[in-house]
Amino acid sequence: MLENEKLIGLYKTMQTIRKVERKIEEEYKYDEMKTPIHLSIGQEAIAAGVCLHLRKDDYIFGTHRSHAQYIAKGGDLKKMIAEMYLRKTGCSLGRGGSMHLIDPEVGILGSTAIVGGNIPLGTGTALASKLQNNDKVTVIFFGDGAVDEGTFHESLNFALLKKLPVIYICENNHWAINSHQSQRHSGESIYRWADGYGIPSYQIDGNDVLKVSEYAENAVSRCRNGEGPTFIECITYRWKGHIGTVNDVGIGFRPQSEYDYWISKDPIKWYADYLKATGVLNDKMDESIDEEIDQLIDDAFTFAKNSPKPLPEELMDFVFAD
Amino acid sequence: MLENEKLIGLYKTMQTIRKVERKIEEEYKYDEMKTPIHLSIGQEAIAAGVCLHLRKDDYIFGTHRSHAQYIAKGGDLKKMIAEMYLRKTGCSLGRGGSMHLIDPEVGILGSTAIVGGNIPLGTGTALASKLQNNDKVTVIFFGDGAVDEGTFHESLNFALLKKLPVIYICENNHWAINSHQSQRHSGESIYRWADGYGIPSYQIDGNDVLKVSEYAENAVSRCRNGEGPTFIECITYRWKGHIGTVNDVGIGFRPQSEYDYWISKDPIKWYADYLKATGVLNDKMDESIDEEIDQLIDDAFTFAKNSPKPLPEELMDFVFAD
Amino acid sequence: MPWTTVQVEKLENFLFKDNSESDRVISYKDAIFETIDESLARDSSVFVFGEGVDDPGGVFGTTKGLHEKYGRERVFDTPISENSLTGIAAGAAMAGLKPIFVHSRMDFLLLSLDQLVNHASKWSYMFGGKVKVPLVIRTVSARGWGSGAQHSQCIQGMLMNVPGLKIAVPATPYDAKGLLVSSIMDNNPVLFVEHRWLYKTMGNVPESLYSIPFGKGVIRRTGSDITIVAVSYMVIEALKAAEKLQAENISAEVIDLRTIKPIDEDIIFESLAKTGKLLITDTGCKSGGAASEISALVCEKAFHLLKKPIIRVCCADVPTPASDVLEKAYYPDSEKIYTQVINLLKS
Amino acid sequence: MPWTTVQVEKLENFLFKDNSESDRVISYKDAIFETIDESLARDSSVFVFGEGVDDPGGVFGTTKGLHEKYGRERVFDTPISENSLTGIAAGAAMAGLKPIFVHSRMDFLLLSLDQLVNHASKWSYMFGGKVKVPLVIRTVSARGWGSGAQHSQCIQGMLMNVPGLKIAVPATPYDAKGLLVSSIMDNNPVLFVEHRWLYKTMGNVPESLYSIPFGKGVIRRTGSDITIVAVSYMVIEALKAAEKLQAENISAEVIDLRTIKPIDEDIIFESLAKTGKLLITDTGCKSGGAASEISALVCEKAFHLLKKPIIRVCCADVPTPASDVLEKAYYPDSEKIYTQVINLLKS
Ligand SMILES: Cc1ncc(C[n+]2csc(CCOP(=O)(O)OP(=O)(O)O)c2C)c(N)n1
Ligand SMILES: Cc1ncc(C[n+]2csc(CCOP(=O)(O)OP(=O)(O)O)c2C)c(N)n1
Ligand SMILES: [Mg+2]
Ligand SMILES: [Mg+2]
Repeated sequence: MLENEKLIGLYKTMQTIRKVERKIEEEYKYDEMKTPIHLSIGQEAIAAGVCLHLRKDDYIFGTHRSHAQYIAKGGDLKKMIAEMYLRKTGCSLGRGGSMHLIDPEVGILGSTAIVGGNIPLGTGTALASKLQNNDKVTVIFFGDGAVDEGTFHESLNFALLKKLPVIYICENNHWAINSHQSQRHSGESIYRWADGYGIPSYQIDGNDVLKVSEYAENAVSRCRNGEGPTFIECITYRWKGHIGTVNDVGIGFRPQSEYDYWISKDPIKWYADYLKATGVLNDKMDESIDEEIDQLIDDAFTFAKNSPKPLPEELMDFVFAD
Repeated sequence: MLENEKLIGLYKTMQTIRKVERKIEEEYKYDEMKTPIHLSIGQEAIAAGVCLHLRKDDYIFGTHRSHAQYIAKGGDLKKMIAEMYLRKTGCSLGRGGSMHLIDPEVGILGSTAIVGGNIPLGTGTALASKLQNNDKVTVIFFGDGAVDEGTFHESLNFALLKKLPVIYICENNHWAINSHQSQRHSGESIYRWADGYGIPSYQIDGNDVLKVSEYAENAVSRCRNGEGPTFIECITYRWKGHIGTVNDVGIGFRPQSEYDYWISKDPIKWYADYLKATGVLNDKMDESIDEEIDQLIDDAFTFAKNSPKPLPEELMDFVFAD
Repeated sequence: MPWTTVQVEKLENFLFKDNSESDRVISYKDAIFETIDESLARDSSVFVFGEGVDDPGGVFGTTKGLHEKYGRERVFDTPISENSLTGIAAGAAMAGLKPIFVHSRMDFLLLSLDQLVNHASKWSYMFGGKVKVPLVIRTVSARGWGSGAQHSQCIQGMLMNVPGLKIAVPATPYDAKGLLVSSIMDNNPVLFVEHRWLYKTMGNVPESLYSIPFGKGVIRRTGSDITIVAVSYMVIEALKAAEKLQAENISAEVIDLRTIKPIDEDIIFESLAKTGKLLITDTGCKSGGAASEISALVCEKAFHLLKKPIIRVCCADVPTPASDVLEKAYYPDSEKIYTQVINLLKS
Repeated sequence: MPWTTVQVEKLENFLFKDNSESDRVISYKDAIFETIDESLARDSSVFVFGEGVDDPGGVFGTTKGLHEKYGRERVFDTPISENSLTGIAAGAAMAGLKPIFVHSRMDFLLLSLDQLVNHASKWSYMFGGKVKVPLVIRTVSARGWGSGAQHSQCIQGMLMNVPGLKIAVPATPYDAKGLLVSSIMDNNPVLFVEHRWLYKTMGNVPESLYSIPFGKGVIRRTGSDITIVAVSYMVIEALKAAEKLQAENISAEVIDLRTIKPIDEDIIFESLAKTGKLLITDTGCKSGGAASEISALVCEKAFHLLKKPIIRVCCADVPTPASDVLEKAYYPDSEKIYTQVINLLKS
C-alpha cells in the first residue's frame, strides 16, 4: 500500500491533467492554438498511476494523445502550453504542436502522430538500456487502435526475445476516432494477443489509479530486475471526442448510454471520494491543491501567450542536428 | 480415412515434387537457369497434404520457396520449368523466375519473394470470396520467418474479424536462411500467436502427410461453411541450404546431428513404407509411378530447354495491363 | 471534426469553369462522393474501405452514408493496418473485384509501400500479365492548422519512381469525377491524390458518369510569356498568380497535368514553343519531387525550346513545421509563384 | 551462397586509383568490413544488427565473424521485421547509441519507410532539435542473375524527397570507408547505399580511420567535351564508357557525387562550365529517380552553362525482369552511356 504522500501525489497529478485539459478546452475556441488537440479527460488515472513509479531518467513515448503522460512524467507545463500556442518557447520550439511533446530532461523523448509508431521507438530505448547496462525503464503509451498495426506485433516479439526493460501500456478506450473496437478486433481482450507471445499480460480497470499503480509497480520492478517486458491493457474511456473540443456523442457517434456510464466512472471523482473516506484527503487540502494547480496553469498560459512565435527565417533550423 | 486412390495421389504428388527438385538441383550447375532457386526437398508432405483438399478454383499464394505448392496445386510443370530457364513459354513468360510462379487456371495467383508479403494478398482473395458469395478457399503458405513480419499480425486480425475463408499454413522448418528460430522468437510455438487472436490454431508434424491432410480437410470445410480462418503450423525441415544447391550443414551452419535426425524423418520414405505395409502400394506400382513421373519431368525439361527466350524489344510489355 | 476543417472553412470558394457542357456546379468533395456512389451502384465489383469510411464525417464527406446505402460488406471501416489492407485490396483485385482503399492522410501511405510498390505495382509485370490488379488508392493531403510533419505530406513525387503505378492529381471537381471514374475502370493500381484544400472548390460537373484519359493535361489559362505547370492544389495558386501577373502585363499560361504518371509531355512542349519559359509548382517537397521529374523530362526532350532556367516552386526541403508563421514560409503559394516569375523574366 | 555471388564472381576486378596516400589496395567489401570492425572497436556506442549479420556469410562478408569478436549484444541477427527494427534503431539512437542497421537488399527498405521517413528523419525537426537520431541504414542493391523485381531495386532516388535524411552512394573502396565513417559519426539518419557489383572493386584504402565530408563529390576522370555525373555502381560503367569515348577522341569528364543528399552542386557546375553538356547515370529507374533531381537542379541553377539537353541513362521504367535477355535491355551500362553521348554530340 502506498504512503499518504504518494496517494496525494497521484491525486494532484490527476487533477493537474484534468484541469490543464479543461483549460485548453476552454481556450481552444479562440483559435489561438493553431494545432489539433486530443484531450485525455477521463483517462488521467493511467498516466498518473504508471508514472508514479518511474524515475526522472526513465523514458516514455506517447502518441497524438499525450498531454496526460507529459504532465504525469513531470514535463515542463509552461513549455507544453507554449507549444500549444506554437511559440518559440514551446517544448518543441513551435515546430511540433500538441501531438509532438518532448522534455528530455525528464525522459520524455517525444510522441508520434502516426498510430503505432512509438512502439518500436520505445522498444529501441529499452534495447539501449540493455546495451548500456543501465536500469532505465521505458514505458510506451498507446491506444486500442495502435495494436492493429504490425509494429505492435514486431516490437513485442523483439522485446520478449531480448528480454527488454519495456512496459507496454495500452489505453483501451474502445474507440479509434469513431471506429469502435468491435469494428477492428474480433475479441475484446487485447492483452490476449500479447499473452500469445509469452509476455506477462494483464487487463485492468484503467480508471482505478490504485490498480494501475499496483500493476505498474510490478512491471517496473520486473524491468529493473532484467525480467523483461510487461503488457498492461487499461480499460478506460475518453470523455471528449477524438479531436478538438466536441463530444462525439449521439447518433452515428458514441451512444449516450455508454457515455453516461463512463462519466459515472470518473476516475478522479472516485479517487477523491476514496481518499476522503479513508481520511487521507479533506476538503481544506482539496481546496489548496486546487488553488496550487490553478496558479500553475495560469502561469503556464500567461507565459505561453506572452511568448514570441518562431521567425520565418528560422524555417530551415533543426532539419539536421550538427 | 482417405480412399486408396487419394492415398496414392498423395504419394504421387510428393514424389513428383521430390523428383522435380532433384532434377533442378542436378541441372542447376550448368548455369542455364539464371535465377535463384529455393528447393523444398523435405517439405513435400505439407503442400501435398493441403492441396489434396482444394478445388481447382481455390486460391493459393506461395513464397520464394513455392515449387512444391505449384506442383501440388496442379500447376503446369512444363511452364514451371520453362520459367526456371527464363523462357518466353514460362508461366511468367520469363519475367518472374523461380520465385514468381503462377497458374491462374488452377488458382495459383502468384508467389512473392518478399517475406510475409503474400499473407495480405491471400487474405484479400479470401475477402473477395466473401464479397462475391462463392465458397472458394484461399491457402497461404509461408515460413517461420514470415511470421516475424507485421503483415502476419495485421492480416490474421482482419481475417478473423471478417471470418474469411482462408487457411494460414506456416511451414516451420526452424530456419530463415541461416537464422534459427531461436534467434527470432522467444518461444517455439508460433501457433500460440495465432491462437492469441482467437483463430483455431494447431501445431502438427508437417512430415506426416496424413496428419497434414487431416487438419487441412477440417480447415477447408470450416472455410466452406463460413466458419472463418484456421492456422496450421507444420513442423518440418528443408534438406538443402536456403538457396541454390548447397547443403548449409556444418560449422556456423546447421548442425550435422540436426540434419541427420531430419533425414531420418524423410516424409516420403515414411509414407512409402506405410503405404506398402498397409498394402496400398507395392514395388511394381511404385516403379510405374516412378517412370510416369520421370517421363513428365523429361518432357518438361525438354520443352523448357527448347523454348525461345524473350526478346529485348519486349522489355516494356506487361508493365501495365490493358 | 477533423482539425483541417477548421482551416478549410476559412478558405474562400474557388470556382472552376470547366469546358464541360454541364451547368451544374458542385464541389470537389461532392464530385468524389457522387462518383463513388454511382460506381457502387453501377458495378457490383466495386467496394470502398478504409479507416473511417463509415464515420459520420465519412472521410470529409466523400463516403458519407454510403455504408447505409450499399451495406457494410461493400463500404466498411477497417483496423489501422495500412500495409496489409493495401495487400488485401490487391488480393481482392486479383480475384476480380475493384477495391477503393482510402487514406484520410497521404502520410499513412508510407506504411503501405511494401504492398503498393513491392507487390501491387509489380504483379502484372512479374507474372507476364497473367493477373490484373485493378486497385484504387485514395489519399487526402492536408495543409495548415499545425497539421505538422506527420499529417501533411504530399509524396506523389516519390512515387513517380515506381514502375507499374499510375498517379492522378485532379484539381477540379470535373477532373475529380472523370479521373476517379478512369481510375476505377483502370486494370492497374492507381494512386488517386486528393488535396484537402480542394474539397470546397466548385466547378461544372455533369451528372452522368464520364471518364478522363490518363496522360492528357489541360490548359487552365492561356498565355504567351511563361508556362506554369501546376500539380494538384497548386493549380489554384498558379491561377491566382497568373491573375496578379496579368496586372503586370505578364501573360502566364497555366497547365494542369491532371495525371503525373503518365505525364502529358506534348501539352508542355507546345506551350513552351510559345513561351520558352517554365515554372513548375507542386504540393510536395522540392528535392526529388514531382517538379524535378517534370523539369528533367523537359530538359531532356525539349531543351531547344527553353530560353530560361526551369524554376520549381514547391515546399521547402524541411519536415512540415506546425507553427503558423513557419507554415507560411514553408508552403508554396501564389505570391511565391508571382515573385519567382517576376525574377525569372527580369533575369 | 547468395545467388548474386554467382553473378558477381563473373565480374572482372575493377581497380580504382584514389588520390589517397595509402598504397594498400583492398576491396570495397573489405573496406566496409574493416570500417565496421574498427568502429565497433573504437566506439562502444556503435552496434550492428540486421538479418544475417552473424551468418557465416556475414552480409556478403561485411560483418563476417564480428559477433564473435564483439559479442552478440553488439552484433546480432534479428527477426524479419524491417519496419520495427528501423524504429528500434532510431529509439536506441535517441538514447545515445549509434546503431548500424543492415538490409541485405535495398528492396526491404520499402517495408520500413514509416519509421525511416515518418519518424527517424523528422524527429530532430519535429522536436526543435531536442533529440538527435544518429542512425546508419546500410542497404545493398543487387543486379542480375534473375534477381527479379523484388530483389534488385535501387530506390535512393525516391528517398531524395525525404527531408532530414542524408544519402551516401560510395563507389570506391576508399569512399566506402571514408563515407561509412562519416555516416557513423553523423548525428542524423543516414542511408548508406551499397551496390553488390561494387563489392569486388579494388582500390587504395588507408588503414587508419578517416572521414569524407558529405556533399563533396570527386572527379574520377577529367575531360572537356561532356560531363558524366554517375551515381553508385554507375561510376564504373561511366569510366568504361569514357574510355571507349576516348577512342573516338571524345573527352568525357566523370563526376562521382559520393553523396546525393546533400549534392555537391559546384563540382557539377564547374565541369559544365568546361563541357556545356551533361549526362547523368544512376542505378535506379529513370522517372522520379536520382538523375531527375540532379537534372532539375542543374536546369534551375546552371541553365546558362547548358549547350545541349541533359541526358539520363538509368534503368527503364519497368519492374526488373528476371530474364537475362531482358536484364541486358533493362540495365544502364557503358555501351548505353557511350551511345547516348555519341548521339548527343552528333545532335
Ligand atoms: C498510421 C496511422 N493511421 C491512421 C491515423 C489516423 N488516426 C489518428 S488517431 C487515430 C485513432 C487512434 O486510436 P487509438 O490508438 O485507440 O488512440 P486514441 O485516439 O483512442 O487515444 C487514427 C486512426 C494515424 N494517425 N496514423
Ligand atoms: C521482407 C524481406 N526481408 C528479408 C528477406 C530476405 N529473405 C529471403 S528468404 C528469407 C528467410 C525466410 O525464411 P522462412 O520464412 O522461414 O522461409 P523458408 O526460407 O524457411 O522457406 C529472408 C530473410 C526477404 N526476402 N524479404
Ligand atoms: Mg482508442
Ligand atoms: Mg523457415
